[in-house]
Amino acid sequence: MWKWLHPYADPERAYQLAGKLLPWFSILALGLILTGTIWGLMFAPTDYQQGDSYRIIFIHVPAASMSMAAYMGMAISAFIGLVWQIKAADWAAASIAPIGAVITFIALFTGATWGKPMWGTWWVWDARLTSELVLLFLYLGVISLYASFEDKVLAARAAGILAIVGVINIPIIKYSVEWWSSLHQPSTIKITEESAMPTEMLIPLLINIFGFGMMIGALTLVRFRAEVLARNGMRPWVRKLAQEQGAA
Amino acid sequence: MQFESISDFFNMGGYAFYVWLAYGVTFSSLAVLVFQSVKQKNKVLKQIAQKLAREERLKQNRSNNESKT
Amino acid sequence: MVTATKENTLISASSLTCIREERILFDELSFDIQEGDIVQIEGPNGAGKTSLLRILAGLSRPYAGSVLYRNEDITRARDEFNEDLLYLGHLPGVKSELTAEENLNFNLRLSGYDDPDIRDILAKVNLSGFEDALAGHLSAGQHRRTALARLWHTTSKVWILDEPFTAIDKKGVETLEKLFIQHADNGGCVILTTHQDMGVVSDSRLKKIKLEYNFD
Amino acid sequence: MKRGISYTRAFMTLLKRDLQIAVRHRGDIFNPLLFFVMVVTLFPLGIGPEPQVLTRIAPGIIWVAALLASMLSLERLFKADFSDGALEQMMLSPQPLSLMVLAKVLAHWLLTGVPLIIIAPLLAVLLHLESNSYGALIATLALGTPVLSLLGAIGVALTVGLRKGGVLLSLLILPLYIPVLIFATSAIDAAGMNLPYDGQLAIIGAMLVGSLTLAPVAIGASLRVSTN
Repeated sequence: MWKWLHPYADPERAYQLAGKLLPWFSILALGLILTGTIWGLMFAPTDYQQGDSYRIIFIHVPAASMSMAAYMGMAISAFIGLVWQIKAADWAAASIAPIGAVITFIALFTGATWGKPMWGTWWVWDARLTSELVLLFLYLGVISLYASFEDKVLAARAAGILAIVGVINIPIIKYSVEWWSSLHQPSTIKITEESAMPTEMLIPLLINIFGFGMMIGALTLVRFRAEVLARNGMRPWVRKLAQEQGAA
Repeated sequence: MQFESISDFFNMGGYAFYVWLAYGVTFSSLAVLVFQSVKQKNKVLKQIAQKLAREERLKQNRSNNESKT
Repeated sequence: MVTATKENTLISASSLTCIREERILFDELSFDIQEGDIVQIEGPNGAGKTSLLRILAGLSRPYAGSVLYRNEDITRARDEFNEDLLYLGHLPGVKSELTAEENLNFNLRLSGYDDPDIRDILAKVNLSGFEDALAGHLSAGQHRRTALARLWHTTSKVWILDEPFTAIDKKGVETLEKLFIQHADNGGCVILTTHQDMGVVSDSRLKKIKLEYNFD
Repeated sequence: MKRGISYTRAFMTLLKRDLQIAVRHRGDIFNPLLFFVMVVTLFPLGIGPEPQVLTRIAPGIIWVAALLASMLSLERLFKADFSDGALEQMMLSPQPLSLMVLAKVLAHWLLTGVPLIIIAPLLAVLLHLESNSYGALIATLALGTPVLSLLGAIGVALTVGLRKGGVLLSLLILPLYIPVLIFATSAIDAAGMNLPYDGQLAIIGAMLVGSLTLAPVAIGASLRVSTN
């Protein structure tokens, strides 16, 4: 019986739960990113090879790692939505997609601005940048497919299938791009920060990675709440809310 | 503090343009995203309120017509 | 009339909800269809008649609720249900590049019938002499009858027909109605929508499900 | 009334029907092929006729053109069946949808992929492809184009119900084509340098097996969404 009740009871509860979680995520995100960024920009030591240009790392690496994680999150939500037909999971997936796309764009852009002083050129067909670019295409595909369907229940299912197909392909694409770039550029300057990074640099980096994660969480909650309202416009509780807040 | 002075800090060891460009674009695109996401909810509520008002008028129209005939 | 029991219930819909573009077409709709039933879905345009038929056939997924065929969810026992289902929608699924004969042959073979006597079946829908004509060259009524011909050669119990009488003349409608009664009497069921009045199927025989137009 | 459900017979019936329709609609076979030839011809005109340059980029050109030709021809894979209702009947037939879909993709590949493989060596001559590379070219096309058809069909199935499918389709499926492109061109390059390329071929083969098993399920699920 609860299976049929589920879709009726759930959206309102999910909406309220998201509202309760939101302040925590926002405060954590703001605090962590502020700390990590100020620490990274002002207090972390200068890199002996790359000088101060390396400070871009404190946003590039968090953005790059979170762009992949956000895609995973989106695909998992989409999978849950498709298999167990939980609408809230569909809405969550739809909320993550634009955030992930922006984060991926940031990873690409900061990669380019870092590449210019290091490699002397804005764009290098480096394995990481190339897979980031492909990831951006995958995000844009999901977003525009979702936007193309009038009926958002179908849109979520279509975009969900695409997200899952993408997630199966990401490792293959990543592997093939890495293999390809090693084939064509055997002597590329590798970004070697991960292996031999002093703790003073590592800590603000980790703080920012967590901060970006929290920020994605907070933004997902915000967009999720809007998505819940948009998809449940026929429910009485949403109409009440609309009459109270939307009439103005 | 890693830098001697404020102007040193802004200079970023000669990489000012790249570092500040990266940070600037990052935080401005995030700001746009945050702003747009927060706005979205109000937009949705407004749309629903408009739709409700439209339906209300439609119903009224109908009942008016029925009472005439 | 057959009395409703668990054994002769073919289709049961339980709390079906259909939402299209944020509009509720129907909510918490439940009904049972037994062997021997001829059911007409009624309602104004946009009330969700076609949506309901497509949900019953398993082509669309309802927003909530489920459709059972002999007490099994049709999404779970899809192949078994499909074997016992004959659905004809607005679009008849007749390829205009193929002849009437090829079309019927393909459709029957896809449903698992070996070596059907195509000419014989086409004769029953008055298409003798048009066997070799490309479906693209047939008239609207002949086109429709090419699709309907399958009704004369099937073991499926559940017929779901969306506007089967479109482009069919009066006599053709009568023949179809007689076929429906015969099918129902043999333990099948027919679920259909139509804008035309039926003459042969009497009102007492016909069950009706009414859908209203909802504003929200 | 004799009735028996046989997967092989349903598969063959659908395959035969699709081939029959295509034969009556010959343009559908030749247009993608013509497109393939045109794109390949344009490159020397844009880049210049130096044989060394063309030799260097020939594998890439042929494969990118094959990618685009495959995508263009795929666009109509489900279109006709969708708009005349035949797709619904396929979904309601008592055979698994993934099997039906596989038959359609196979028919499509036979009609567009195979002619492409046959004509590719001719175009390779125009582009001065390394003489050692011909075997690799045909082998990669033979293994790779079915992968393109299978992956592309997912995108086509997702967009078949949409009015503005074309541009969206390329955004959806071209990223998925990247691994095939990378390994196929590198195999041809390796063959040109007299290096072994069976590693790359094995990877493309693995992708073929993978997409043969997984893609039909995804295509079927996508079609169910599109016809909803």
